[in-house]
Amino acid sequence: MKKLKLSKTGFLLLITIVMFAVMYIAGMIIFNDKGFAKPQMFLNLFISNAGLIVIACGLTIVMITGGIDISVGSVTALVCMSAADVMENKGMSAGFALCLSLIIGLAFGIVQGYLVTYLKIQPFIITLAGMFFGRGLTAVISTEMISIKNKTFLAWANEKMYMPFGYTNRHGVLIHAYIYPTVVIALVVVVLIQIMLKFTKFGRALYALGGNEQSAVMMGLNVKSTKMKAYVLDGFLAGLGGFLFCLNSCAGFVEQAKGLEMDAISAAVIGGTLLSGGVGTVVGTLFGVLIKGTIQSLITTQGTLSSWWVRIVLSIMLCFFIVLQAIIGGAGLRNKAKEKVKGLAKATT
Amino acid sequence: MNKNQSTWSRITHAPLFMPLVCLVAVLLLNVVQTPDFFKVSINNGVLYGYIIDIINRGSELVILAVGMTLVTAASGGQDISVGAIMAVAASICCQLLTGGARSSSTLAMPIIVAAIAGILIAGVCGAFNGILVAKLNIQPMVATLILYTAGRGIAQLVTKGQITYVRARSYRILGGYIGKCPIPTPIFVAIITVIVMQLILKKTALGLYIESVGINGSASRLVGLNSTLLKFIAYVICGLLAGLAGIVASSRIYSADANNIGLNLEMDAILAVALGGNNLGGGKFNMMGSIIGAYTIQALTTSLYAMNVSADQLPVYKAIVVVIIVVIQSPVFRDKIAKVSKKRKAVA
Amino acid sequence: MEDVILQMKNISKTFPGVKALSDVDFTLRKGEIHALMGENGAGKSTLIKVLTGVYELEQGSVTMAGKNIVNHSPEDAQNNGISTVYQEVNLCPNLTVGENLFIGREPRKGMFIDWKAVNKRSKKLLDDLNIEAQPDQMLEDCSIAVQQMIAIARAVDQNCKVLILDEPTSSLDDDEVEKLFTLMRKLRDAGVGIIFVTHFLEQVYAVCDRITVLRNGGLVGEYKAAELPRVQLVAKMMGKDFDDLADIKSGHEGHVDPKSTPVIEAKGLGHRGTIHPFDLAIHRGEVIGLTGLLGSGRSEMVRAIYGADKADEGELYVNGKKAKINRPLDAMMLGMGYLPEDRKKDGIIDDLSVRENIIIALQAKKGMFHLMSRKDMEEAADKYIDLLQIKTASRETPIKSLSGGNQQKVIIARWLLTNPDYLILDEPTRGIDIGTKTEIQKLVLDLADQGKAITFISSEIEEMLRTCSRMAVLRDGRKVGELSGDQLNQADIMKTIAGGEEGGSNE
Amino acid sequence: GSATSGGDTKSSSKSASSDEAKSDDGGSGSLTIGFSQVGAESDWRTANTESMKSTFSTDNGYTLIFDDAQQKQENQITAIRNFIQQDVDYIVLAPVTESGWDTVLQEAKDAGIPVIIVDRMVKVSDDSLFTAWVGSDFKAEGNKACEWLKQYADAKGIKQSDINIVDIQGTIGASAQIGRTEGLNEAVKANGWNLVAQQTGEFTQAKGQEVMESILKQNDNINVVYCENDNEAFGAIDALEAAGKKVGGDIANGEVMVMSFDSTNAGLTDVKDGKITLDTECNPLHGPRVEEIIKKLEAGEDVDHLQYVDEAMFANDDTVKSVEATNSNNEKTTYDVTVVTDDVISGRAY
Ligand SMILES: Nc1ncnc2c1ncn2[C@@H]1O[C@H](COP(=O)(O)OP(=O)(O)OP(=O)(O)O)[C@@H](O)[C@H]1O
Ligand SMILES: Nc1ncnc2c1ncn2[C@@H]1O[C@H](COP(=O)(O)OP(=O)(O)OP(=O)(O)O)[C@@H](O)[C@H]1O
Ligand SMILES: [Mg+2]
Ligand SMILES: [Mg+2]
Repeated sequence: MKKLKLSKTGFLLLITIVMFAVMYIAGMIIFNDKGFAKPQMFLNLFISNAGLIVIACGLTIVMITGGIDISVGSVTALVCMSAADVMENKGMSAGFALCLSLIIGLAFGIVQGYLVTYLKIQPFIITLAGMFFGRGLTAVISTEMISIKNKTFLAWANEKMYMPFGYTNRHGVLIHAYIYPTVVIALVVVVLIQIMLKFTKFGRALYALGGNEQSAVMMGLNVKSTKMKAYVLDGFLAGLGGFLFCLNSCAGFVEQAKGLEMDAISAAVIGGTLLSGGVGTVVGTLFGVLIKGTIQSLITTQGTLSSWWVRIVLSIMLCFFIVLQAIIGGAGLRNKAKEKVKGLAKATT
Repeated sequence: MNKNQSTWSRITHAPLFMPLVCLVAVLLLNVVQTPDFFKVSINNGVLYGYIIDIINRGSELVILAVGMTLVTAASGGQDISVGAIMAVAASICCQLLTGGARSSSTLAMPIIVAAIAGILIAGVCGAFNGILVAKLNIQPMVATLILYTAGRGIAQLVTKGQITYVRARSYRILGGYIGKCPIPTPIFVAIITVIVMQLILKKTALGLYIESVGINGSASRLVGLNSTLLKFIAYVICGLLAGLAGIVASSRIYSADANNIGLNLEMDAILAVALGGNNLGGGKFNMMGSIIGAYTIQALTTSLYAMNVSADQLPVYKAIVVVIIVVIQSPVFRDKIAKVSKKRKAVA
Repeated sequence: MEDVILQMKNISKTFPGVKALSDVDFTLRKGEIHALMGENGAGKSTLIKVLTGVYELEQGSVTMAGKNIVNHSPEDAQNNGISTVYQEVNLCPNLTVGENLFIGREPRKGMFIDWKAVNKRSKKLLDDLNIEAQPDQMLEDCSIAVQQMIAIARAVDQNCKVLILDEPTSSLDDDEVEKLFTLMRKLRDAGVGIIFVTHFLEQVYAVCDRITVLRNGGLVGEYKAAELPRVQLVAKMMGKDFDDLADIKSGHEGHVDPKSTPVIEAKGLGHRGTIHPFDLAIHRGEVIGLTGLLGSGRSEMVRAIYGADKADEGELYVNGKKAKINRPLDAMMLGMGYLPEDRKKDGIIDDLSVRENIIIALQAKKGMFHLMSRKDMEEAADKYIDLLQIKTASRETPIKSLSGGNQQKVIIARWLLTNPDYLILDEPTRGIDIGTKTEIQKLVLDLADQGKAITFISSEIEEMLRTCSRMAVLRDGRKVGELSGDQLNQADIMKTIAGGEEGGSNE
Repeated sequence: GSATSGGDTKSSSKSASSDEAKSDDGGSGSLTIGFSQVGAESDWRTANTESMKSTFSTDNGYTLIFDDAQQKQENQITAIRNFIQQDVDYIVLAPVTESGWDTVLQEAKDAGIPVIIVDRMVKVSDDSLFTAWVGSDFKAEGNKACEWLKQYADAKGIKQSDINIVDIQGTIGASAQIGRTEGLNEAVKANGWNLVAQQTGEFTQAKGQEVMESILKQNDNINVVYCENDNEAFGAIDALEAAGKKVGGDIANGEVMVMSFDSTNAGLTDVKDGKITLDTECNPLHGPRVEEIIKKLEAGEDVDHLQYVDEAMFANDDTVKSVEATNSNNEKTTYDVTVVTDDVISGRAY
């Protein structure tokens, strides 16, 4: 009789998934007449958040090491602006823009990673500087909006991939649901990173480092190179995520993706990643993003709140989630520990 | 000779040395660009000059940095809602003063009452953060993210989405001048805040308690400290101070602009704490360091304006200077430099 | 003739304000167990850390198998065939036991970790060493002793030429120590060189072939264990002759009046999940010992009394008055003091100075608004640094840069300063050198003479026998008996611990 | 391959069907409007939201689905997708940004939902992606104000080359900033004014004041301050007064003239007090205009693709009675200048 055993990570992940399911189903019931139950509504969650998913995955990796990166929003803006600029003003191809985006991300990752890892500067401050830098540089490239008209790029952005399902309208015609390629990329990233975290030495080293850095050093792990790689990977994903973001918005401008870092951080946290490090999964982060997206979507569907109430309700729901998770997570883990001790006492008598 | 060296090294290793050097460096940079940067004159009966601007405009940041330092020390995390809380306090205060109207030139109640009400509500916001962090053990940045998003919404709710103007002269005192005094009032507010805080830290055990809780909560509990309560207190103080800063900021523009009061100031406040040589992971703290950090940031902003750097590109320079400062302050970097110079000496 | 595998020459190491090592030589031969001995702060751990690259090698040289090597990190050391168990347990609490055993060297299938193999090999390793833990259990759910065993298991499982054990036995019980020794002998016979640090002299003589003694960061000498009598070893460590532990208890007998109101009396006190309801009475002038196997709930019992884990059933009387203890501060106000078992986690406040660590409990008792004057603090700190001979560069040194044993002394000083009526000492002598250990035992008896009540927990039965006037025995979270007077001997205690009818009576 | 083409035919059939659906709805009376608003970042915006809400109220026979995007373009894209799933009859979009709308507007078009843009313009590859646009002509606002200044100087006998003007810009990149700055820059060139400094005040009072303070420390000859909204003007006035300058229209006698845009209630109060000399209106009341368009569309009539709202000019005195300026369509129009009275102020709700 083997009982299902859940680690802290697994337990927090389970809470997140259950909470997401409960909320989404409740939405489907309440707003059924407003189209909330349509499959496309669900897919839209992914379409709108593909970039955020990738960015939040990168952030999850550094958060697992106990670090943080608040520059991702600015990196996204910089990526969008540079991509738009090279395609529209410099006549470069979409492929070049993609490479440039990844290089920008990598550059941020490498510099920030170096400063955090080898000069031991606090990640919050370095990435805060990165945030200023990225945003400022975006303004240096152009203070005016650049919209992207590059044919290849727009083709990438608008390539619909139809699903075999959909909803039947009142004339009995099946309207196929669809997604964009960005969604596929985002999901592939989630799967790859999850595999990396669970099944590679590097992945496990990230957790060890987040659990107790000093111990990780003493256990003979190469903490510096692991940390450095984490930031570089995070930067790379910020670049890629920024490009996906750009495919959704098809424009570059200074104010773009402002506050995206907070969205990414809260998604990761809702998904069960601890800011203190050592705990977290990217699957959880994916659900964190979906939960935030669903909250947004519920508010939009409801559609009668005034501007300030939107903010307030949004935060009330966020608060509800965070507190619920803290209570369930905290209490659940405590109970588990108690049970374990009890079980042990029984086993020994 | 040897003794000289040791005094020198004692000075250079003092906790405030590096932050001070950085502040001085930022200020000196200006002299090259703007020769009369340090000129202070009496203009129109009040002190006038860049330096005065820095000290004056830095007041809110200093007040916030004081609170942020405590929160950081106690909980090892930062309160990112202070900017939004400033807006809440300002809105409450101005709405009370106009008696709910959008604009008014007569006061519906004494300023002191409205200001205290605003500050108290800010304290309540701080208490909310405190409960989440201290009682429910939610990580500070996430816990305060809630008010970070909700705060300006609440402020707008209070002001019904519009800027509330208090068109009475007396409301401008806090952000302007008292009578014929040539020194701007915000400077006094900041100084008084700092003095009160220093007194509290000198005369009570709060500082020691907070450091202890921030370093090792479990051990602190066993020596009889109530770490929940202490973290909570830190957040409440931070909230109250954010409220005070909000009132000052609002008085400067004699109105409550829910969208813009204290916008992005939370990041500057955190930066101030870090530039002051404090560990953002909590534990030991140095209040004066944070204050110097706050003035450094304001000096940087003001100087960049003086150098005609356009505001949207300003972050680039700010980032570069911040990175230089933190790198210079980083012990690892200093060790490396020390080693290199030692080697040089050995070769010579 | 002698197969030297590791040689350190002229090793020096300075920390700000302290010269931790000066010109130390150390030689390790193939297939020997080599004890590294010295008082607290002598530099044993530092020497080890310099060797394994935790600290940078400032001066001196390290040769392994004739080759000069420099380890820049523990990783390098491992690659050079040195595996280490450090003094403070260094594992990751957020990972499973299995992962902690194999992290950094996980068995793989192609690119990916083979989790099945990890679990299987962990299971085998744990079974071989009789460690009571499951591979998929989280490390943070294990007791310190189990964690220490896991750290050892991790180290010995790596195919190493040199194995370093820095006080691995400090939280182990006799059985586990014996297991460890068997293992060490096996490795020695396989040709591994082992460096072993401990403060237990018996253990040194039980397994070691050679002894190197350090004092104050300097080398005293290297000796064959068989040729160095105990007394001389102690003398070399301390730099002076040492009147053997003998009978410190004499002259301290009999101030206890069993009929007086007990200072502390627990009635049916219990904490669900950790300790079953128990009765316990402690009188003034009495030293009561708690004994039992590892994990039998000794710590839990005192934690329930002190309010560290709020008791959820039963009552506690202090001086005959019913007390409500919701949190440690309540207990402190009633005159209790508690030295916790896990120094790193529950004891030291690591960035604070020695001074602040000493006064913090008293200051907490006085309350926030009655800040002690700087002069009072300094006087108090100086008094105890002197009294307990705490080795520290200055009273303003952060406690984290003190050696393990000296940290422990600071924590003891913290509680002595509050002048408690009832003092709980949970493993106060863990990691403390033999000289100081005796000092502490004397201190405990002195305190009892002054009319204080004391609860003393230690894994060393002899130590308990020397200090306690009465002992309570625990098994599986239950108090199963109390022994006093003539019953206080090894045999009776063992019998009660093991269970069985003829043990001590259950009150 | 096949799935894509199959989907294409189906989505086109969907657009046909929802056209039918709309005529069905038309019979039952209530129209559903999805309105995606930028946020509530200014008084102007709040007034704009209010105008829409009161126009498309339930009493008037509409269901309004309001979404606040909190200044984020990505939120607006999401909201529009949401509206499409809700099968709204019309989508009204007040875009956060000008670009980046191709994809989602195409989706709306595929679903057969007409889109009306308000306030800022959108730049799309195909103009048929939206049905109509209603908003302000920011460039014309700038042109008008500058033309007024030119005539004012002439009337007061001030040489154009003696005008030392400071531009406190709006948030860089905002349409209003771009149009108003452009208008000024052209006039500076054309009239030979001396542009002393140009720095953004981010549309706020505090920043306006800070920037003005800094500019005043370096320049002593300023006689006109061109603020790109009212809030900046308030800040600039404070900074000027603190520096001992007198604010007003009498440039020849050392006063510093403040010009502004928006004409909010607070702004007009300052115009009347003479602190702001000219305030060019930026009209937020788009609701009625949008309703007009929707009614026409429901009746099957054609509508103009671009529709500018009427915007007045308010001055402290009647030195200049009217100005002639070109708008973005390159048409010359004459605008009257209104002198602010208490009646004007009390008639201003926002
Ligand atoms: N990181 C550090 N910073 C400053 N001083 C240190 C540091 N680590 C150790 N020391 C000092 O070096 C000396 C030697 O310490 P070490 O830990 O090697 O002693 P030890 O022999 O292992 O003692 P114990 O038996 O108590 O563990 C002590 O005086 C200690 O205060
Ligand atoms: N192998 C184990 N795995 C999990 N939990 C254990 C294990 N051994 C003990 N425990 C539990 O951990 C708790 C703490 O035990 P602890 O070791 O502190 O008890 P103790 O009697 O104070 O022993 P000691 O102080 O010598 O370590 C006990 O409640 C026990 O049930
Ligand atoms: Mg040691
Ligand atoms: Mg114990």
